[in-house]
Amino acid sequence: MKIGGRGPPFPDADLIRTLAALLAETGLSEIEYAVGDRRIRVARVPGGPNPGTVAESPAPARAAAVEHPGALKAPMVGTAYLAPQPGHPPFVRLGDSVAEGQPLLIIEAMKVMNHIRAPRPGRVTQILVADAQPVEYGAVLMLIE
Amino acid sequence: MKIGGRGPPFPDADLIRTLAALLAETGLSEIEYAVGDRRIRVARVPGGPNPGTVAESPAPARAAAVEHPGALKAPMVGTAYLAPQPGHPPFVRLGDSVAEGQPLLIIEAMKVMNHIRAPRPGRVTQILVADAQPVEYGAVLMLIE
Amino acid sequence: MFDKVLIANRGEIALRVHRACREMGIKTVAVHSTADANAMHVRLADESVCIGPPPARDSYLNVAAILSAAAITGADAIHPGLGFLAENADFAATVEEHGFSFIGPSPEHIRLMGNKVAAKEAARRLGIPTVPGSPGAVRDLAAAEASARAIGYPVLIKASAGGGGRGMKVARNAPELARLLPVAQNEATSFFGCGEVYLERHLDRPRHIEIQLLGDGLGGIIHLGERDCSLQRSHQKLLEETPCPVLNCAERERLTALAAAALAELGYRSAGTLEFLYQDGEFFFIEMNTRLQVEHPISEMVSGIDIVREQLRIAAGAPFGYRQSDVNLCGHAIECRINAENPDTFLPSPGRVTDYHPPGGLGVRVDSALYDGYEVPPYYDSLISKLIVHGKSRNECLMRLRRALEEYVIGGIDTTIPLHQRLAVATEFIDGDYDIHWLEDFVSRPP
Amino acid sequence: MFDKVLIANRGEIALRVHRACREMGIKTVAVHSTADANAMHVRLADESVCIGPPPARDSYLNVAAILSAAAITGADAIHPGLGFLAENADFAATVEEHGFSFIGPSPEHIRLMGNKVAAKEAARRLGIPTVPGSPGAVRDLAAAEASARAIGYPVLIKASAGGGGRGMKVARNAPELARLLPVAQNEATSFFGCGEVYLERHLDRPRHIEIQLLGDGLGGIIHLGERDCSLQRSHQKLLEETPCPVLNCAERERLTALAAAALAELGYRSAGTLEFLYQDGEFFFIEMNTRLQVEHPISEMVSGIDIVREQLRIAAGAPFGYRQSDVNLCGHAIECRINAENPDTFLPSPGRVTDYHPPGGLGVRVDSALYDGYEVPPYYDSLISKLIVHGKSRNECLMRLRRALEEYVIGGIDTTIPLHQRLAVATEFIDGDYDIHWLEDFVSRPP
Repeated sequence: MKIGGRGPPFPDADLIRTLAALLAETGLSEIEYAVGDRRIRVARVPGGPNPGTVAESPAPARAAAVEHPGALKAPMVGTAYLAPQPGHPPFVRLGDSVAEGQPLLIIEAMKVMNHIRAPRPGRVTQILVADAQPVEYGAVLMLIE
Repeated sequence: MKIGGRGPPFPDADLIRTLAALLAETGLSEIEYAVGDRRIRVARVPGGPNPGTVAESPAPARAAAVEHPGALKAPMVGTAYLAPQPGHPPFVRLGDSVAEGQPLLIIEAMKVMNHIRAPRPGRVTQILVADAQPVEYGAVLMLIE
Repeated sequence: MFDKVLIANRGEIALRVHRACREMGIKTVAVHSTADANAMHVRLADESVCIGPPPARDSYLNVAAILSAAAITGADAIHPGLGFLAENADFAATVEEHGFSFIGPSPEHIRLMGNKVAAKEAARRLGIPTVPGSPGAVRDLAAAEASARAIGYPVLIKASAGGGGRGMKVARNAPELARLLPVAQNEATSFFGCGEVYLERHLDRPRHIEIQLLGDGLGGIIHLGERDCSLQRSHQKLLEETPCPVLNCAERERLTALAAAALAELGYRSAGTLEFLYQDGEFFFIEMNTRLQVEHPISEMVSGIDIVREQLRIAAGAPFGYRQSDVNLCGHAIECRINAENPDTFLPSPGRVTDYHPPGGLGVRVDSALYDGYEVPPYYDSLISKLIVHGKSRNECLMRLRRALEEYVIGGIDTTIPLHQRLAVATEFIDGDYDIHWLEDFVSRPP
Repeated sequence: MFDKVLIANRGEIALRVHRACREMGIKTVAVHSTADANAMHVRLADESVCIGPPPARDSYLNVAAILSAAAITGADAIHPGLGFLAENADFAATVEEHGFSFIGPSPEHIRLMGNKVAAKEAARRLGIPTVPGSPGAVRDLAAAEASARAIGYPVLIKASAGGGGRGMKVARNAPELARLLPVAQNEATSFFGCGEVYLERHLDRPRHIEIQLLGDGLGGIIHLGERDCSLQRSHQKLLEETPCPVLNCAERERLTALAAAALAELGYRSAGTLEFLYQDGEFFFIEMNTRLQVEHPISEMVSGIDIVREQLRIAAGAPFGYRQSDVNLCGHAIECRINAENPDTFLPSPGRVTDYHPPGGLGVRVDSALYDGYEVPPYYDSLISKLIVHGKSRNECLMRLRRALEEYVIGGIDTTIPLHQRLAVATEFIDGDYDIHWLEDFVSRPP
């Protein structure tokens, strides 16, 4: 997806967090990301602090995530919300264990709030979407392992 | 070269002889050759009479000839003549031994008859041009080995 | 003018709309199915959103997904392209209800012309001739004969409950009508369980001629002349040309004036096309397309008017910047629809394009979303390129067409290029001597 | 009309001539060096003949080889393209002596215009203004002042024996002339060993404007308006447009009428161009090109006239099929010369083209012999493509240009596309506010 439309003010802390998590996951040293006239670059020097898991393989994260058996994909186009209300705590956090059917996030489409639920029990090992961000069909939202 | 211009009456016996020689040389069973609206196909059934040498390699003959150390190439565009006068015997025949400087053929360009001579002594192992046929720059005329 | 337009389509027409937007400084949003993630319109658009899986009903026909994509990207208008949702009145209405501009006609006009019966009634009301027929069923020979006299021979006897051509009979005069009426009634009874028949004028060798129109929605109408789209196979147009090679000036003026007056009366907005059958100097309305058409480029080539730009301008409320008298139709234009199909069997040929080299030079336009390495997906229609050529005369145009077809390279898949090459040298085509049945016969001849 | 034309050139112009022949039903013979065996014009021509090794002097400039190729293929005419032998009067004469038609002007006219001094004299005789100057050397201040008054200030003081700009001084008025004349004379003495100087009108910010003409060789002349070719770098045109964005109608009419009258007087045959410097409402003839020009397509786009077709028709003795009053110049056209060069350093970039995708759609024309996998040889000039766009207005044309440049993909080698992209959004260019020096300054600015 390349979306350059209205979004939260830039720079977006959640986006940076997502990119930081991707850096860790993939073992990359740098990610540069541009949307329209917005551009963000995150980097981590080799040997620096790495709060995430050490990547087993340096393959592209998104592509890997799409193939991942635990990938939770967006069933529709819309805007993702990680919390039930603005200002409330999120439905789930990284590392949480979730039960089948537990709400994980909301996708708003056509003014309707669609609750996206866990298809099976597991642990949230990646959150690949930021709050209040647009998502397209098939985008990987989280990994539940 | 693809030349479809005025030439000797079609079908051209010399062209057929040249193609027959190429068939033999290359071990092909068939050559089809089209220039403009003129088309010629020569074929020889496997095991049929083969007056030429048996090809050591079935690689494309022209390409091979261009690389051949004994290749005599046309130094100019023009019309090749294998005999000094129409009706006369040719300068050389297949298998002839030739001395350095011996005339091998004529290329007529701009009304001038240019004698093409043997660059070194050797034996004429291939004649790749037919009498009164146009030749372009760099075309392989004969092999002298 | 709009800031950002969402293009609710795919393929060459999505690229066509993108180009028009780009040339007006409008940002574009491409929406696409997962099968089209690498499509040209997606690559060139400012933004893109995947809206669903390959089946069109879940992506390109998915109204909720398209409107969500428009919302999340902040688009202010939606261009439907052609096909898919372009003639869906409910979609047009929903787009407007959600606060986006719909780049096309009003939902009412789409709905009116979407109903064939209502469209014909509207046409008659607006003074446009339709194929003459009996007002209802003809009960007996006397009624049939009276009706046939009014309609004019030859007449077609059709079963009221019929369809698919079954039970139809052609009567060329009164004795034939007398002989065939009971036969048709009997066949109607045995095929459809009802012997009721009606009459219609029979056109045995009509041409398909259509008028390209633009309306500003305020009664202003511009026409861009006619297109001859008679070269059809299985009701699919294969090659179109403008002007029609057999229409004379008086016929052209009469038809275009009639069409323009009718749309002015309707207060029609955006691009639209009135389609007619033409035979023996008479025109009969068949339907109206309330959208951009595949063959719109040939009208652009002769008029110099960018139809998609006009659609965008009209949707944004801008008035025409010119009058009918400023429109000069110059020269001749032909479009070849190049499909990913076997040119002999017409079997679809999706797959990877291994070589791609479009023709160039003077008077040649290519509208195509193909590129070297592109994978033609098997899910959508087979149109992959439109080759459009323009010349000062029909002969120059034909010569240029042959030259351009000779240069066009599309490797890896079958295309209809070889068929167009045969067509471009066919005597009847060169002479303009063809009707809507001719191509079916031509393609069945041995190559 | 000719049966078979030999095209004595290479690259895009050989393809251009091939296309015109093809569209007239004329067979083509491509000649090529060994380096161009896989070139597009060779692949598309009906016949091809290798005429020599890569160096142009042994192949494309090899008159004997070209005439032999014409003889062995039975061609009846030779089109020289542009560059190489196109303005070689001896070649034109030899072609005709050997019984072929030369598709171009008479050898006499090529010879006349090939001599700069004779050309200017001819122009003056034909009533065309040239840059005014002193009739000869000016010996002293009194003579210089008299001459300067006649010429008009500012004047350029130039060394008679000079060259390369050395020893030139600009005097804006009489006191400056009095001060600078002895300085210039002294410098002339020290640089060139001779103190003799002469005066010429100084043009500090001229535009390069040229008129495209066609003559039938019988006194009939058609002009296709002007082209502004001021965007030059190292005397190489980079982008041309028509009409010139600053010329007014009266100036245009005056200049085109003057040019057409002069060529009518000469009895000129074929395509030709009169080049002028333009400043402050005045035109000064600089030279005439007696051949097709690289930038001819923009005149074709606005006039609808195929200049190469006209050359072929004229060479075959056909009269014009129209009059000047039938020529309507519509809209605006721009050509970008795309060179295989680094867009910053202008270093040549020969090599293999790994991706090739030209832009398409309405109003876009590409004249290029490139294809995916083509190897740009290092032996010839670096022009690999001409992108030509046409629009109803200059603004539409500029928007379309940006859109087309954005779509154009040429991979594997450096090209000037990025420079054209910068140019297409440069304020001075958009405003039409440029002269022949502007581009040099623009390219030296940091990108």
